[in-house]
Amino acid sequence: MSHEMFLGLYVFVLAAFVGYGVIGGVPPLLHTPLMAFTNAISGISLVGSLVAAGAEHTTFSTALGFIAVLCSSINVVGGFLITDRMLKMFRKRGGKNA
Amino acid sequence: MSHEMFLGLYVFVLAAFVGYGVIGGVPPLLHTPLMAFTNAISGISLVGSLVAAGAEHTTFSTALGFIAVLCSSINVVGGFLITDRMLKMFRKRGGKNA
Amino acid sequence: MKIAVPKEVREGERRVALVPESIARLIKKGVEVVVESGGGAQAGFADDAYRAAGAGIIDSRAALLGQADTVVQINVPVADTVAAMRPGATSTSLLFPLAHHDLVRELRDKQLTSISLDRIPRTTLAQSMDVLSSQATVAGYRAVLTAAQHLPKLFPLLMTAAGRIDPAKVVILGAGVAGLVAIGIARRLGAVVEAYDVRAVVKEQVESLGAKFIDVGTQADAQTAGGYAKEVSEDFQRRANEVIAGHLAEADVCITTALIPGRPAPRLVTAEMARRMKPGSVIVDLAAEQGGNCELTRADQEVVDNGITVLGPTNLPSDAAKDASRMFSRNVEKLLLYILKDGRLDIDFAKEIVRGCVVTHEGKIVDTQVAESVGA
Amino acid sequence: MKIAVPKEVREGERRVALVPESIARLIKKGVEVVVESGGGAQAGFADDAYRAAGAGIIDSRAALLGQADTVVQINVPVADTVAAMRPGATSTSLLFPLAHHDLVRELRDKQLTSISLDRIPRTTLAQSMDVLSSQATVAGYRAVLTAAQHLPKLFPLLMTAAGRIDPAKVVILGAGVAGLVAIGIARRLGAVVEAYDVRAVVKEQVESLGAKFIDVGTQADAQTAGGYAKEVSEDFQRRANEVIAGHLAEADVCITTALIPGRPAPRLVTAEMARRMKPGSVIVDLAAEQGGNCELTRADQEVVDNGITVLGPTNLPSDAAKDASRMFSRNVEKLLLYILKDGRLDIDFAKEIVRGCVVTHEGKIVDTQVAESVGA
Amino acid sequence: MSMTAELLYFLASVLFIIGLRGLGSAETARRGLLISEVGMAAAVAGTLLHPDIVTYKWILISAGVGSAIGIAMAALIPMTKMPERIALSHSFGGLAAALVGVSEYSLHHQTVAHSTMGALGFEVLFGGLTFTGSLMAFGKLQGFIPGRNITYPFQNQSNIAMFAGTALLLVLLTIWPSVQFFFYLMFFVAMVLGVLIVIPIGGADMPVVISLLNSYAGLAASATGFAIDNNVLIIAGALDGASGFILSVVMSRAMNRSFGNVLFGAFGKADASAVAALAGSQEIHEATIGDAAMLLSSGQKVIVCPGYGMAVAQAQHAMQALAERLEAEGIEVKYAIHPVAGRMPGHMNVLLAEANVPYDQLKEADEINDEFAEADVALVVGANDVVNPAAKTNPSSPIYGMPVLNADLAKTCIVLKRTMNPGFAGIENELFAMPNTVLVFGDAKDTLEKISQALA
Amino acid sequence: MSMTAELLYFLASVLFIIGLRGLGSAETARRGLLISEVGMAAAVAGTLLHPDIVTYKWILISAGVGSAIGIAMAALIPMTKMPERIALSHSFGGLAAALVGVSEYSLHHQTVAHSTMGALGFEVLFGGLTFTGSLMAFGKLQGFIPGRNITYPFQNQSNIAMFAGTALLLVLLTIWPSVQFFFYLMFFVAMVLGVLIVIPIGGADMPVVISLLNSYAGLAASATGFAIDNNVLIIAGALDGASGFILSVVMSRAMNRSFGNVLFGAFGKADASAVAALAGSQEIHEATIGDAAMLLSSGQKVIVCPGYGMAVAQAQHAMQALAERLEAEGIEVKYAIHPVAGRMPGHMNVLLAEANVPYDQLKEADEINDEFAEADVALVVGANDVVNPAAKTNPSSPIYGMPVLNADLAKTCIVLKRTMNPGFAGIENELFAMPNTVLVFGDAKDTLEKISQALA
Ligand SMILES: NC(=O)c1ccc[n+]([C@@H]2O[C@H](COP(=O)([O-])OP(=O)(O)OC[C@H]3O[C@@H](n4cnc5c(N)ncnc54)[C@H](OP(=O)(O)O)[C@@H]3O)[C@@H](O)[C@H]2O)c1
Ligand SMILES: NC(=O)c1ccc[n+]([C@@H]2O[C@H](COP(=O)([O-])OP(=O)(O)OC[C@H]3O[C@@H](n4cnc5c(N)ncnc54)[C@H](OP(=O)(O)O)[C@@H]3O)[C@@H](O)[C@H]2O)c1
Ligand SMILES: NC(=O)c1ccc[n+]([C@@H]2O[C@H](COP(=O)([O-])OP(=O)(O)OC[C@H]3O[C@@H](n4cnc5c(N)ncnc54)[C@H](O)[C@@H]3O)[C@@H](O)[C@H]2O)c1
Ligand SMILES: NC(=O)c1ccc[n+]([C@@H]2O[C@H](COP(=O)([O-])OP(=O)(O)OC[C@H]3O[C@@H](n4cnc5c(N)ncnc54)[C@H](O)[C@@H]3O)[C@@H](O)[C@H]2O)c1
Repeated sequence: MSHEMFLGLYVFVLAAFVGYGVIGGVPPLLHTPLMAFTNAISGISLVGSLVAAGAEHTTFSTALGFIAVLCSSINVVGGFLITDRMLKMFRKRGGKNA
Repeated sequence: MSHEMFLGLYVFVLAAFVGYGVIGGVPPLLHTPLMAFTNAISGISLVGSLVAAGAEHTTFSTALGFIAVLCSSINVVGGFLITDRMLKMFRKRGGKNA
Repeated sequence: MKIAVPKEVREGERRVALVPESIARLIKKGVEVVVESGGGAQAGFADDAYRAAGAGIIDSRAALLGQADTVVQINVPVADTVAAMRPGATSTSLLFPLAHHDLVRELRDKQLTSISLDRIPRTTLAQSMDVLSSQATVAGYRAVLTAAQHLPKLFPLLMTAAGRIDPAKVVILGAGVAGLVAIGIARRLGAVVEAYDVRAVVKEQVESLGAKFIDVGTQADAQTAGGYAKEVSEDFQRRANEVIAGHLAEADVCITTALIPGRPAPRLVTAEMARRMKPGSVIVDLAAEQGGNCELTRADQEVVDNGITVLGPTNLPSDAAKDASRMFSRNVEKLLLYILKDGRLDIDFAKEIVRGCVVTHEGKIVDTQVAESVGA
Repeated sequence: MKIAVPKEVREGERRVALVPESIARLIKKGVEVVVESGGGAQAGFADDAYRAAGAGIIDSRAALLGQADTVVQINVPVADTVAAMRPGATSTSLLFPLAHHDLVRELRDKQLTSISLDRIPRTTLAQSMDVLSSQATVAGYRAVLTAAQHLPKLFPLLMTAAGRIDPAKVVILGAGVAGLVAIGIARRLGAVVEAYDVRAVVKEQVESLGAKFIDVGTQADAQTAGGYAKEVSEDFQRRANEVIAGHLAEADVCITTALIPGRPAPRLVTAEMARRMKPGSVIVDLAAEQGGNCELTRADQEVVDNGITVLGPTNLPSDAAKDASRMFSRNVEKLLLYILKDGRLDIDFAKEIVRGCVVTHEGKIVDTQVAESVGA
Repeated sequence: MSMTAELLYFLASVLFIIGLRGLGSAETARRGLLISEVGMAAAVAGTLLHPDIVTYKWILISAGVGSAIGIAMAALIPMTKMPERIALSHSFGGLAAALVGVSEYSLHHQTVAHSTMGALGFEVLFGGLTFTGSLMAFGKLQGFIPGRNITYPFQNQSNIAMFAGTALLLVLLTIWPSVQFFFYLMFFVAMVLGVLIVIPIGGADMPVVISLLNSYAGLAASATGFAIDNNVLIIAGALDGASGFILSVVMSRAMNRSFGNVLFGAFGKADASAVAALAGSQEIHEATIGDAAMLLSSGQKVIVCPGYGMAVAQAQHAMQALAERLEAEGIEVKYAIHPVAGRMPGHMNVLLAEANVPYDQLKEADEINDEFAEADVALVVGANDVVNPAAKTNPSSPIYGMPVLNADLAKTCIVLKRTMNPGFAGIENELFAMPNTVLVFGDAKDTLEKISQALA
Repeated sequence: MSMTAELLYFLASVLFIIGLRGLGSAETARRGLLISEVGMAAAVAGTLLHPDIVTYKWILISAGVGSAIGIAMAALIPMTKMPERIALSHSFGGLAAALVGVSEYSLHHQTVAHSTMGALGFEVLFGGLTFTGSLMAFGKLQGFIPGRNITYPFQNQSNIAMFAGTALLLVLLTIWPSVQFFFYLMFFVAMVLGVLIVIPIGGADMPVVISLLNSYAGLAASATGFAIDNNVLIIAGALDGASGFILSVVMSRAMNRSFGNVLFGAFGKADASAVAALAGSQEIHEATIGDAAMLLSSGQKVIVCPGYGMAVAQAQHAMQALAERLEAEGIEVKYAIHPVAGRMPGHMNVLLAEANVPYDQLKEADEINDEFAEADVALVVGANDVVNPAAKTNPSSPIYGMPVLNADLAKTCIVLKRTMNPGFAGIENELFAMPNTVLVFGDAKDTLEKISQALA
C-alpha cells in the first residue's frame, strides 16, 4: 500500500468514526431528516463528476460525466432543500427544554 | 505548509472530532474514570520518549529521554490500572437497563 | 307531552328522578314537565330551581299523576301511584319486573306503557342510559366511605412520631361497576386493596386499577353473553370461599357487591368467615336487598357480631343524593331523548333498547321473558 | 410502681389511654400495670389482650384508682377520680389547667403530681410524646370523612356516561396539624383543596401538599415563638374574612381548625358567610369546643341552616378509637419512659419537658403560668 | 492540487462534520444544514479550480438542469412521499458514482495502479449496487413493483454467491487492472445484485434498506476519493457510510429485528407473519417510535385520548411524563376523556388523578370534540371503541349513534396498542386504516416511555 | 517508517478510538479499557522497531522503574484521592512531552524545518505549562499549597500578557528556529504560566482545571506527533485534547459556571462568594450531578431519607422515577421514613403514596436504622433535622435523645438541599461536613431529575 493510500485510510477510518459518533447523538425524531441530509452530502460525488464532465478527455467520458453531474446536482440541491423543508416543521418554541 | 503536514492536520482535526463526539456519549457517571483513562492515553508520549531514550544521540538527550520514559510509563501503567480499579466499582447486574 | 316527576315515596329516599338541568334540556325538545312540590328538596334542588328550569310545580300528587303522559320516578312504583295514572300513560322507573309480578299485571291491566330502567340492555350505545351503572358508581363510592366511617382505624399508612399506623386492608368481593369504583376509591384513600370476582375478565380490570386480584386456584369464567355473572357450582363456591376466608382474616374492611341478575345474592362470606376477621373490622354488603353476600347481613341494619360490624345499606346512592340524582336524571334524559319523536314517545320495537326495557305496552306484556315469568 | 388505666368516663368516648402493646413494653421496664375491666373494649382491645400483655384486670374502679401510683387517662379527670386517688400519686392526662382552675387546686390539695399532656412543649425532641399532634392527626382525617359522609355529592372528578361529576371544592381554614392532614386526605379523595392560615410559614407547607394557599392580600405573620398562632387585629380578620367568603361561596366543604392556645376560637366563618355557600354544603368545625370558628356551630350537634350542614364534633379522634388510642398510648409510653428512673417516676425539673408538663407536685402548683392564672 | 483547492477541501470537510453534528438536536439542525451547504459550495469551488477542467459548458448545463430538477422535486413532493424521494435520490447518487468510475476506467485502464484500481472497482461496485437497489426500493414504495416481499428458493444462498462473485472480480481486477471484461462484468453483476437484494424486502422494512443504501452510496463516494486522492470525498463518503450504516442498525433495532435479518432479507418472512397478521384485512401504517416522537414534537396541540389499554398497561404515569415533556417544549396538551373509556365509570379519572394530571387538562368529549380539527395530533393511548368513527358514520354499526371522540379529525392520529385486536365492543375500527393514522404497536407504557426518551 | 510499524500505529489508533468509545457506558467501559491497552502495546511495539534506537538498556530500566511506580500508585492511592493522583500524573505527562521536545531541539536546532519547529515549540509550551500547572493543582488538593483561591491585582491581565508573550516567542522561534534563547525562555515562561494559571483557582473548581490540563497534555502529545510525523501520537493527543476540553466545559456547565470563568480564573471569586458563604464555618464537599449518579449507581443498596425539602420541591415523583431507574439496574432502594419528617404527621407517606411508591419500600426509622451501616448510599432528599447525628452524639444539642436516621453510617451520604440553611430546629448539622458526605445544591426535584438523566 502506498503511503498516500495509507494516509487516506487514516482519514477514512477517522471520518467513519466521526460519522458513527454523530448518529449516537441524533434523536430518533431527526432520523428522517438525517437520511435526507446525508443523502444531500452524498452528492459530494459531484466533485468527481465535475472533473469528468469538464475535462473533455473523450466523448464517452464527458457524456458519463455529464450524466453524473446531472444526477449529483439533483441530489445536492434537492437534498438540501428538502431537509430544510422537513426541519422547518420543528418550530422554535419558548419552552425551557426546547 | 507541507502536504505531509496538511494530511497531519486532517488527521488531527478528525481525531479531535472523534474525541469530541465520544464525550457526548459518556454519562456524567463515568467522567472521573474518563479522566483517568485519557490520562493513561496521554502516556502515548512514551512513543516519542522511547526513541529519545534509546537513540543515545547525546548524553543530554538520552538523560531527558530516560526521564521522559520514566514519567510516561508511570502514566500508562498507573493510568490503566487505576481506571480499571474505578470501573470495577460498577458491578455487573441482572437489571434490564444494565 | 307532559312529563311528571313525583316525589319519591320510598322511606329514606332523598334522590329525585329528574334534576332542573335535564328538565331544561327536555323542555327545549318540546315537552312539558311538572314536578311535585318539594320533590328535589332533599337532593339539594329547590322548587325555585325547577321553576327556573321551566318546570311547573304542583302540590297535589294526585293531580300531578293524573295529568301526566309520562311519569318518571326512581323507585319501583307503589300501587297508589299506578292507580293514580291515566290509562295509556307511560311509567318510567326501576321496575325489576321479574320480582314484581303483581305490579306488572297491574301496569298491563291499566293499559300503561312501562319502561323498566333496570332492563336497559348493556350495550355500548345504551351506556348513557344505564341507571344501574350510574347508581352503582355512587354506591361503590359511598360503600368505601361508609366502611371508613365505621372503621376504628385509619385507611392510609402513616409513620408518625406516635408510631406507625398500618394501611387498612380492604377486600372487595364482586368487581362489577360498584366493586371497581370501590377499588379505585379505597386505593385513593390509601388502603391496600384485593378483589375477587367470579368472571375471569375482571382480573385484568382489577389490576388496571392497581389492586391485587385474589387467586382462588382455578378461576371460574362465569360470564354470560350479556356480560353478567351466572351462578357457579356449590363446590366451586366452597373452594373459593376457603381462599377468601384467608384474605378476610387479614382484612380490616370487606365490601361485597356480588350479584347474579334475578337470583339471590351468592353467599361469599359465611358467618364463620366473618367472625374470623379482626375485632373492629367492617363488612359493607351491597347485596343486602338480594339477601346479602354475607350471612350476617341484615338489610339496612348495623349488626355487630364478635366485634365485627356488618352493614347492609340498601340505598347508598341516596346518601349522595345530589350527584346520584344528577346522574340518574342524565340517564333518563338520554333515554327519553332517544325515544322521543316529534314531542311524544315513540315506542318503536325495532330499536334494541326499546325492546329491552319496555315491559308492558297497550295492554300486553311485551317482554317475553317477563311474560313467561309472570306466567301470562 | 403501679400504673392504672381506668375506663374513660367522658360521654361517647371510645378511646383508651394505654393499649396492650405499650403496656407490654412498659412492663419490661419494671412497672406494674392494672386496667379497669372493659377499659379498651370500645377501641377494640379486649381484656384478654391486656392480660396477654401482662396487665392486671380490675373490676372495681375505686380499687383500681386507690392502689395506683400513676393513673393514666385521656380526658380531663373528673372530681370522683381525683378523690379516689392516693395522695402522692401521679395523674397523667389531658388537663388544660388554664381552663380548669378548681381541678388544679384539688390536685394540688390532694398532694397529687399532675402531668398535663396538653402542655408538653412542642420541641423536636418531645414530638413523640405530643398527644395534641397525634390526636389532631386523627381528627384531621376524620374531619374529611365526616364532611364526605354528609356531603350529598362525590369528592373526586368523574367523567361518566351519566355526565360529568365535578370534584368537590374543599376550603380548609387553619392549617396546623389537623388542617394539614385534612388537606392531604381531601386531596387523596380527589377534592380540589384550598387552605388558609394566619401564620405565614404555613403557605409553603400547604403548597408542599399540593394544595392552593388562599391569598388574603397582606398575609399576617402571627406566629409566636412556640410555633402557635396569636390573635390578629379585628380589622385584619375582617378583611381576611372577605376574601375567604369568596372562596367559600364556591366551596362544597369547609373544614375549620383554627385555634389560638388559651383563647376562644377565632371567628373565621360568620353566619352570613356560611349561608352564602351552596345548598348542600358542609362545614366541619373542629374548634367547636372552643366556641367554634363558625358562628353557626353548636358543639356536637348537626345544625342545618339554609341547606348548609354545620357540624361541630368535639371528639373526632374517638371515632377512630383503635388507631387514636394506639397513638395516644404510644405518646404516653414515650413520656413515661422518658421520666421513669429505676422503676419509678423521677420528676426532675431540670428537664425541659418535665418542666413544661408537670402542673402540680408535692402540694404546690409548680407551673408558674398556671399558678398565676389560678391565682394562688 | 493547488493550495487554494486543498484549503477549500479541508474547509469543506470540517464544515460537513460540524454540519452533521448540528443534526444532534432539533434547534441546531437547520444551522447545521446551512453550514454543510457552505461546505458543499467550498468543495465545488475547489473542484472547479481543477487544472484538468477545460470547459465549463457541459458542467453548467448539466448542473443547471440537475438543480432545477432538484428544486422541483423538493418543492413538489409531499412530505408523506419522503421515503420514495430519498430512495430515488440514492439511485441518482449511486449512478453518478458508478459513472465517474466507469469514465475514469475508460480513460486509464491501461495505466491505472493496482491500489487505485481497487478503489475504482469499489466505487463502481457500490455505485452500481446502490443505483439499482435504490431504484427497486423506489419502485416498491411507489407500488410499481409489488410491495409485499417476494421470495424464491435459495434466495439468500444465491445472493451470497453473487456477492462473492463480485468480490472475486474485484480482486482479479486489482491484480490485472487492464482486463476490461472483469470490470464491466463486475459492474453488471453489482447492478443485478442491487435488484435481488431489495426484492425480498417488505414495505414496512424499506426505511432500513434505504438507510443501508445510503451507506453504500457513501462508500462509493469514499472509494472515488481514494481513486482520485481527494480527502473531502473520502471524508464525506465515510460520514455517509458510517452514519447510514448505524442508522439502519438503529432502525432495525427499534423494530425489534436483528440487523442480520435486514442484510439477508430473511426478515421479509418475519414481516409476513407478524405485521400482516396484525393488519388483517386493513391496510395500516405502522410507525416507529421516532416517527411518533417527530409527529408529536412538530405539532402545537396534542389531544390525548386514553382508553382501557392505558389502564391495563398502567401507563398513566408514563403518559403524564410525556405530556410534561411536550409542554416544556411549548406544546399544548389536553386529555379527552370519553364517558365510557375504560371499564368503570370514571376509570380514566381515577388513573390520571393518580398520575397527578391537573384537572383542568381533562376535557369531556362534548367539550373538546370541536377542538380535534385544530389539533395537530390525537394520541390514542389504548382506546378503541371510544374513538371508533363508525359510531358517527356507519348506521349499521352496533355503536352507531354513540358519541365518540373525533380523533379521526386531527391532522394526525397516533394509535398505541399491542395488536390489531378489537376493543370491548368487538368491532373493527376503521380509524386505524385512515390515511392520517399511524399505529405504534406495543405495550402503551413501554411505547410512551420510549417516545419520551426519543424527545429527551 | 517500516510497513510493520506503520500498521501497528494504525492499529493502535483504531484501538484507542474504539476503546474510548467503550467508555460510553458502564458495561462496555472495562472492555474499552482493555482494547486501549492493546492499542498502547501495539504503539509501543511499533516504536521499539524504530531504526534510531540503538540500545534498549535505558528504556528497560526507566520503563521498569516507571511501571513499578505506576503499579504502586494505582494500588495504594485511595479512591478518594483520585483527583490528586490524576493531577500528579498529568504533571508527569507534561514533563515527558516537554523533555522529548527539549531533547529533539537540543539535537536538531540547527537543522530543524520551520513547520517542525512550530510543532516542537507547541510541544514544549504545552508540556511545560501542563507540568507546572498540574503540580500546582496537586499541591493545592493535597493541601501543600493553600486550597483557597489566591488573588492579586491585575491577575488576569498579567496572565494574558504572559500567554501572549509565550505565543510571540513561539512565532519568533518558528521564524528563527536556531535561536536557543527563545526556545528555553519560552519553556521557562510556559512553566511559570502553569503555576500562575492554577494559583487563583479554588478547591471546588479543581476538577475542571485538571480536565483542562488533561487537554493540554493531549495537545502536547499531538504536537510531538507533528514534530516526528507520527499519526498515532497526533490521534491519541487529539482524542485527549478534545475530550479533556469538552469534559471541562461540561463539568463547568454542570456547576452552573461559564467556561470563560474557568479559563481566566475569575470564578475563583464566584467560588469565594457562593460556596464559601454556603459552607459557613463547615468544610463541606460539594459534588456534581455526575458524582452523585456515579455513587448511586455503583452501590448495591440505597436508602432514601426524605424530608420537608422533598415536599417543598414536590420532588416525590422525581424521586420515585430515580428509584425505579436504580432498581432497574438491580440496586435495592428503600425509603427511611422518620416519624417527624416534614411538617405534619405522615407528610412523607402522603406524598410518596401520591407518587405510587410501593408501601413495602417504606421503612420506619427503628426498622431500618440498623441497615444504614450496610447501605452504600444514604440519599438525603431535603431532610435535615431528622438526619442530624447531634441527636445521638451531642448531649448539649436541643435535639439530643431524639431518634434520628443513621444516614451518617452509610458508606456515602448524598445530601440534596438548596443552601446551607438549617432545618426546622434551626441548628447546624455536622452530617454535612462528614468526610463521607457530599452535598449537591439545588432544588431537590431538579437535582433528582438531572441525576436520573445522567443515569439514562
Ligand atoms: N367505562 C365504563 O363504565 C365501561 C364499563 C363496561 C364496558 N365499557 C366499554 O369499554 C369500552 C371502552 O372503550 P376503550 O376505548 O376505553 O377501550 P377498548 O375499546 O376496550 O379498547 C382498549 C384498547 O386498548 C388496547 N390495549 C389493551 N391493553 C393494552 C396495553 N397494555 N398497551 C396498549 N394498548 C392496550 C387494546 O388493543 P390491544 O389488545 O391490541 O393492545 C384495545 O384496542 C367501550 O366499549 C365501553 O362501552 C365501559
Ligand atoms: N412531622 C411533623 O409532624 C412536624 C411538625 C412540625 C415540625 N416538625 C419538625 O420539622 C422537622 C422535620 O425535619 P426534616 O428533616 O423533614 O426537615 P427540616 O429539618 O426542616 O429540613 C428541611 C431541609 O430541606 C431543605 N429544602 C427545603 N426546600 C428544598 C427544596 N426545594 N429542594 C431541596 N431542599 C430543600 C432545607 O434546606 P435548604 O433550605 O438549604 O434547601 C432543609 O435543610 C423536624 O425538626 C420536626 O421536628 C415536624
Ligand atoms: N354497557 C356496558 O358496557 C356496561 C355498563 C355497565 C356494566 N357493564 C358490565 O356488566 C357487568 C356487571 O356489572 P354490574 O356492576 O352491574 O354487576 P352486578 O352488580 O350485577 O354484579 C356485581 C359483580 O358480582 C360478581 N359476582 C356474581 N357472582 C359472584 C360470585 N359467586 N363470586 C364473586 N363475584 C360474583 C359479578 O361477576 C359482577 O362483577 C360487568 O361486566 C360490567 O362491566 C357493562
Ligand atoms: N414539635 C413540633 O415541632 C410540633 C408538633 C406539632 C405541631 N407543631 C406546630 O405547632 C403549631 C400549631 O399546631 P396545631 O395544629 O396544634 O395548631 P392549633 O390546633 O393550635 O391551631 C390550628 C391552626 O389554626 C391557625 N390559626 C389561628 N388563628 C387563626 C386565624 N385567625 N386565621 C387562620 N388561622 C388561624 C393556627 O395558625 C394553626 O395553624 C404549628 O406550627 C405546628 O407545626 C410543632
